[in-house]
Amino acid sequence: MSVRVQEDDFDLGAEVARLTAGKHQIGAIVTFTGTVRDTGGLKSMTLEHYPGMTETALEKIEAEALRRWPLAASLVIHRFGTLLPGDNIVGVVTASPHRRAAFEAAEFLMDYLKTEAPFWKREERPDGAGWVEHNQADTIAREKWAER
Amino acid sequence: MSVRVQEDDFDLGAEVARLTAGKHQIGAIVTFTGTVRDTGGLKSMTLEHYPGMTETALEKIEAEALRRWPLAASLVIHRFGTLLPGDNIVGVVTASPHRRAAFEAAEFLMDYLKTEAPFWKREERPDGAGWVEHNQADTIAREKWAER
Amino acid sequence: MIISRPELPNWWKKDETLTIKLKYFAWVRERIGRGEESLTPPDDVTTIAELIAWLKTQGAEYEAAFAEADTIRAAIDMTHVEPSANIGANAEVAFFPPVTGG
Amino acid sequence: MIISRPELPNWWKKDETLTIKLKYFAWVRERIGRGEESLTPPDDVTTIAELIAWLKTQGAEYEAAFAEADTIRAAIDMTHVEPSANIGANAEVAFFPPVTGG
Repeated sequence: MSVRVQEDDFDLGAEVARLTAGKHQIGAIVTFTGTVRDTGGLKSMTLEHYPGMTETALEKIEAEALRRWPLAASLVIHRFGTLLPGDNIVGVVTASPHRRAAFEAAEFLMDYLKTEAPFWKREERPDGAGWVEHNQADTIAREKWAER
Repeated sequence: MSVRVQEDDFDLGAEVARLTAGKHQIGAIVTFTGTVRDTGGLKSMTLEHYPGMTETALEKIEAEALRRWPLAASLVIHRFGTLLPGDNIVGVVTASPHRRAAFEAAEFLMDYLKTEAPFWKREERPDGAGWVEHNQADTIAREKWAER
Repeated sequence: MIISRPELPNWWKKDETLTIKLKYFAWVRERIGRGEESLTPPDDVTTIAELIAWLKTQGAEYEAAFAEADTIRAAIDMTHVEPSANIGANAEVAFFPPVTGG
Repeated sequence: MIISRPELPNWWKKDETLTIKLKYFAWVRERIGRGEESLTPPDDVTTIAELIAWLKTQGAEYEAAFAEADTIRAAIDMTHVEPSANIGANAEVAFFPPVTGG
């Protein structure tokens, strides 16, 4: 039940160990790690964010996940600053008695984060830098969670 | 792209680091960990399996996941023997350029494993031991992956 | 800018010309040339859409930043809002492209 | 047991009375009292369903193990099969409850 916005790297294995220690009712833990993908000639990627709003947005997204699924633990970590290909960008952990809830909540957190959390990616390439355009597939992915 | 059936514990954080080292095209990594859930008074759980068929079944399930999704890496580890509440039972790792593929493949692996891999759980409680009955929800979960 | 506060008498409202704290991110920030500033729009600017329309008259940098108004998102006090949203008293207004984190 | 091999002449088939390697798991194993054994069923036993029917005549332990035949799963040579599946030559046949791993 926490969110972190940080420049430093993270270790989801250690986070899972910490989150689940002594909790014997859990049963299912899902992690998602998003990394800087080198789509060809990427030198680095810089993540800008909106301090204050970022934390608020992530907390709202996490609260919504907790409202929808029976989670025993959850964690969202998002990095900002300059990252290299292969570096971790975002980490999500969900733990629940039921695997389906853990899977769905983790995917929900990522889909919402991709459309709600105020982060912007700038790609630095040998021939210059440019802002990554919003992927329409992310908006579509988010829409599947709309409550009817 | 490997399966392991073992008595020893595993460390998915270390497995992820090993699987993704130097692979900068990945982008999305999902892990699933299934643990022994104490549903009230559980002393221990013993997992029996069918040596030989277990590996074959897990390899088939993994091959099917690789056929369906563009995975850059995958791993299935399943333990057998006597485990305590909170202990790891099963670990799955999927890595892909796309998060939806990684999520779907991990959930697919778990749903198939739950209905295809020859493991049987025996719960040891203070008042005796009993075999865990197959959960009909697992059969239903598997059916959602049927190709039409 | 006049903030509509029904509970206050009319003589009070007239004095409440407010300064808005503005924040810009990503290419909106780059085009405007700064990350934040404080501005005092005229009294008839009460919504995000009206604020954008007014900003576009304030210089080439704003014109460039808001040229593709459809692709710009806004937040008031750190919450995503539609262009029709009213800007409250002492609001922090942010403009940015669609988000691309995760 | 006769294995149907169309490519072989009839005089050959008659000699091929085979021993099946059987494996039992979980409560099937517990009820039968052993994890594996080799048995030679009569020639007319060619499918899993026929093998179960014959085993049930071989003693109280088999009767108990196969009492709820619907809840028993079978594998031939480590592949899940239906009760109608033919048991091939030198097959390893396994009986077990629905799996509960993961």
